[in-house]
Amino acid sequence: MALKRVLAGATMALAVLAAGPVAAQKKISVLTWNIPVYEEKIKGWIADFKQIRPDITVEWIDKKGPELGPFYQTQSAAGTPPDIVNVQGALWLEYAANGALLDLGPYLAKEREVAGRFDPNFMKVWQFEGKQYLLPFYITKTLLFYNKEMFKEAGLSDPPKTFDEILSHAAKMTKGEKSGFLTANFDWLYWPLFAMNGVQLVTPDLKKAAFNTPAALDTLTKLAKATDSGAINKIAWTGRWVEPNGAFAAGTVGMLHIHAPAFFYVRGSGKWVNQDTLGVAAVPGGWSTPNSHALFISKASKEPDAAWEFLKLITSKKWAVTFGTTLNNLTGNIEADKEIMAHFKANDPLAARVLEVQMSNLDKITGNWPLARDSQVKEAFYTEIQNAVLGRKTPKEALDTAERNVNRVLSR
Amino acid sequence: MRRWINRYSITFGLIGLAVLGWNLYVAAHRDGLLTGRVAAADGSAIAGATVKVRERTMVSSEPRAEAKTDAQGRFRVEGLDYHHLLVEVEAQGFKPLPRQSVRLWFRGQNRALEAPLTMERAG
Amino acid sequence: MGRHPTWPIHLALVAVSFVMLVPFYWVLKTSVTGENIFSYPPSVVPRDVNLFYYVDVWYYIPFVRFLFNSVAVSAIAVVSNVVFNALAAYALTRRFPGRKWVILLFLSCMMIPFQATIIPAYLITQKLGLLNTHLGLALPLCSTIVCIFVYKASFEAVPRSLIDAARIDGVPDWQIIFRIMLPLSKPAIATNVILSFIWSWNSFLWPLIVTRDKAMQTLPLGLSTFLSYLENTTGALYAFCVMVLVPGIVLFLLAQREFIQGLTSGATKG
Amino acid sequence: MFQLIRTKRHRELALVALFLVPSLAIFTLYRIVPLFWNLGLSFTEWSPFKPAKFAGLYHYEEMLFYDDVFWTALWNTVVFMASAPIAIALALAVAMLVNGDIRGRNVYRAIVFLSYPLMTVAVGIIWRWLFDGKVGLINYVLRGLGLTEKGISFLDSFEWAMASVVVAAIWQVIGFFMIILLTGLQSIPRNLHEAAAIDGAGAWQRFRRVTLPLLRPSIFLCLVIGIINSFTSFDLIYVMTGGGPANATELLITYVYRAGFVKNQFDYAAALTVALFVFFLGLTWIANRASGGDAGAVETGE
Repeated sequence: MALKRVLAGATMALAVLAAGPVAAQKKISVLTWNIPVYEEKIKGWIADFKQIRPDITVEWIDKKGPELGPFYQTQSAAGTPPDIVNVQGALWLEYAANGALLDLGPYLAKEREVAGRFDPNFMKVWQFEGKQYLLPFYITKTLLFYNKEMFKEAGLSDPPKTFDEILSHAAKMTKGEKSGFLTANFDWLYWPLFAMNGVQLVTPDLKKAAFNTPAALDTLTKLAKATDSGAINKIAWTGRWVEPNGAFAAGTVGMLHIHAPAFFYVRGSGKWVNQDTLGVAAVPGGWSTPNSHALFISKASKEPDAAWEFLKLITSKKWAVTFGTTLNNLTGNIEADKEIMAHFKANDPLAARVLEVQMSNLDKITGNWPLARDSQVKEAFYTEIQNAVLGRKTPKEALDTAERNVNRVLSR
Repeated sequence: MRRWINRYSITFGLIGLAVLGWNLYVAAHRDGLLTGRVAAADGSAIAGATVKVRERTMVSSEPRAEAKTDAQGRFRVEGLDYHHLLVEVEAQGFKPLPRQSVRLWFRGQNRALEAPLTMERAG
Repeated sequence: MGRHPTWPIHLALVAVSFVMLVPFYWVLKTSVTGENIFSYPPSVVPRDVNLFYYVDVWYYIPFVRFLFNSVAVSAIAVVSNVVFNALAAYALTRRFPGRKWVILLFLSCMMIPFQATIIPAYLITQKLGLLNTHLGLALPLCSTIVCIFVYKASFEAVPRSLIDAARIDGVPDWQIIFRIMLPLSKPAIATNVILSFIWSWNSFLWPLIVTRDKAMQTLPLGLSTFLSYLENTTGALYAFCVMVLVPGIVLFLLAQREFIQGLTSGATKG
Repeated sequence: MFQLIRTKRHRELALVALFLVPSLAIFTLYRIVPLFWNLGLSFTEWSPFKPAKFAGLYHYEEMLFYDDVFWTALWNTVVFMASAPIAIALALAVAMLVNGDIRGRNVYRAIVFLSYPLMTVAVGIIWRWLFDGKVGLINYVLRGLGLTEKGISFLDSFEWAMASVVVAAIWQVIGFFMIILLTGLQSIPRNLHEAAAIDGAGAWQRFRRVTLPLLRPSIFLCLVIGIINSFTSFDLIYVMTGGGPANATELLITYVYRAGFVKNQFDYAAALTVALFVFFLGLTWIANRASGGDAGAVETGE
């Protein structure tokens, strides 16, 4: 009798089985990176696009960071990649190196007005082997947040000017549960700590590792010592996003080296955060790693021209301003960014300060080498750095192993 | 007949009834109506105050409606198809009222705010 | 057994129950208070209780649609499991050349973790045109090797005389399975139903890859909406957990007697 | 006559084959073909965007000599599977308790089993917070008892991370193991116990000489489910620690996912899958050999 009931239930379920996707007429699909909250405005995109190309239906898909990569990989393997994709950091490099992305050069050449919209410093970030593959969607790069109260308690006033000052400031603020310094560690966000000591990751021709130098050894030894003494909170090297931001929001960490979107998370869950308690500054030497979001068109797209129209619409001044003011980010669209800065100066001075620091030192952008195997180099390098700072290997041993592994990836 | 009365049919029957009853209640009370009164600390009505209603979504909030209070300080807003509202009040000579959160059981539930929104006089 | 005092047993069992129930209480408490996970010390008694996080979950994700998808996928998986495993197990009790190789094949398949074969499995589903459908979601889970051998063990326990008598009366093979064999191995069915339901109800990575639009997603995928780092959604996250746990628990409490009785009325003999 | 027997024999063979077709088809499609696909892939350099290029043993060389995360993951997988016997022992203890004729035993049995029908992802979230370094309940209790003054952040420490994930996995599977073992216990005929008692065998001898041998099939079934569970605990680790801190809870299965999808290396992930398959195949062969060939419910003999 149990069997009969189960069978009855299942046949009902089978009957109501949704049929496979019916062959829709012309269609383009847009894949965005974890902005479900922006749904209303995205409906605005689609409505505006209806006027330009009524024959095209637009499918919007949103995936979280860790799920977007797998989703795009499997869809590409099946030959049905989404037409327009929003990616973060250097994920696009592998796709470009493997020829999965449409070269936007010809489109930009044809429409100078569109090419002129964007800040050249940021456009450079998305070029590979001389071709422009992406347009900026919203731009972020790393900077230094600091807890002014903890600074006062430790008798400090202005942010550190040199690498050693970062560590000495951090040491002064470390006691009990409190620690002095935290950095994000994914997508090369920690690299400015090495760049300010004159360390180069690879040779200019991107063929060989160039970081195994006395300067790098000195930096790594100091970082390891500071982590061991507790001045650098261990979460800096093991956490990803929620952990470092959570710790800084809890008010127990002196300085946080991360990219700008963290500000809105920290303010959201950190009751202590306001204009006089949260300091914002550039890292010593003004170095910063971009972790911007950009948009590309898949080469396997069946409607490249329609996709380009949609891309132009998203990055237009009107929608760029809407995006910037709604999700509190700058967009790389020069005109729009001016308006967004004005908006924040009027309504949210602290956010304006964050965005201002972010727009400074655009010539000191680092940590974004056009490496065809960026994620493998990143893994090979960071795994060893992590071993060193957590005291599981000596800095020398870690750097030698890292050099061996990175060279193996680069020579492939 | 007895064979069909067992734990399964009773449980799922009750669930079905509860759902039906709930939907009936919802259908009867869903004009998105919000009414209330704005008063000063001493209880006297504040006329002409602007009441702004925002919808609180998972991550942010969007302005949705506005209304003015009448002579008796009462306001009435309709067509609010949301389940979490934020109410702000501004009036001449009074400190602006910080956002009050109004939680509803379903979208568009009619709600009359019992306690008057009391505002302090500007300094 | 009465001679021994029973209070030590009760004490031990109460301790075990406490360890098992505390996490449930913790989830329930947080789903009604939505405590910020950074507040310390965690209050044991819930403060300012409100049920509105459940309302939030209802509107932030299409809960009924996700529940329906999960139930449909699990139903297909459970039914096909019971039928296919019984057929395969019955075949394995018969003598035929190459029987040993088929068993070895099944055993080695058990060693291939499904998560490791995602890309080829996805390509195959795509060629079958089953992407984004309930059948596509359920197909890889439609047969479980452990259950085939559980059936085989209980089929072999059925007295041969019964089968021979049926065969002499000219009863066709498939009727032998469904009329004689299966009714006698209720425990195998119960184990099979539990395992296939839980493994299909819980699957997270496969639906993540196969479903393309939100309307086809299953319950576990709804979870990722609440793991957003933009805002502190702890209350909604735990309310979602409670809403996801309840169907499984209600089903178990309702069918508990069948599950346990089915399992105990004839153990999986060697 | 001969004609009749041959057709009857053929008809039966055809029927047997027909019965095997559905299950075999599913396993071929979703296990065997993908395995060989991975085997082929592991010798090439492949990406979803362009045709593959032969790469010989490059991936295996990288796995064995250059990639120490592989060895950490292998070791972690062995450690995680070693938790299955612990879970079985605990489940057996609870099953023995519940098996006694005491009042309310059905309630106890239901409570312990409640954890199994849960969604692994939900279990992961619950335990991720219970183990939280600052606000978790476990730390709250430890501080209450004065065992530590500063909370231990379990999921961030190298010593405790794996242990915490194992505790969560055991918490989820103990209910189901208890049920299987309970069925084994209740199928042991009463008279065997009485006979042993009459011979003056104490509780411990009775357990070792009567209960344990007869429970072997149930225990082996739990072991098999335990090993398979170490595959499905992908979700638990994905939600609880994401393989962190620094690969301390990286299992082979989560490392395959990370290599394929996070590091964009499907060819390397394919090589890892082959290694995973060979490792488990070897393990089963040893387990089969160790348990004297008749592997309990999973028989291969005639």
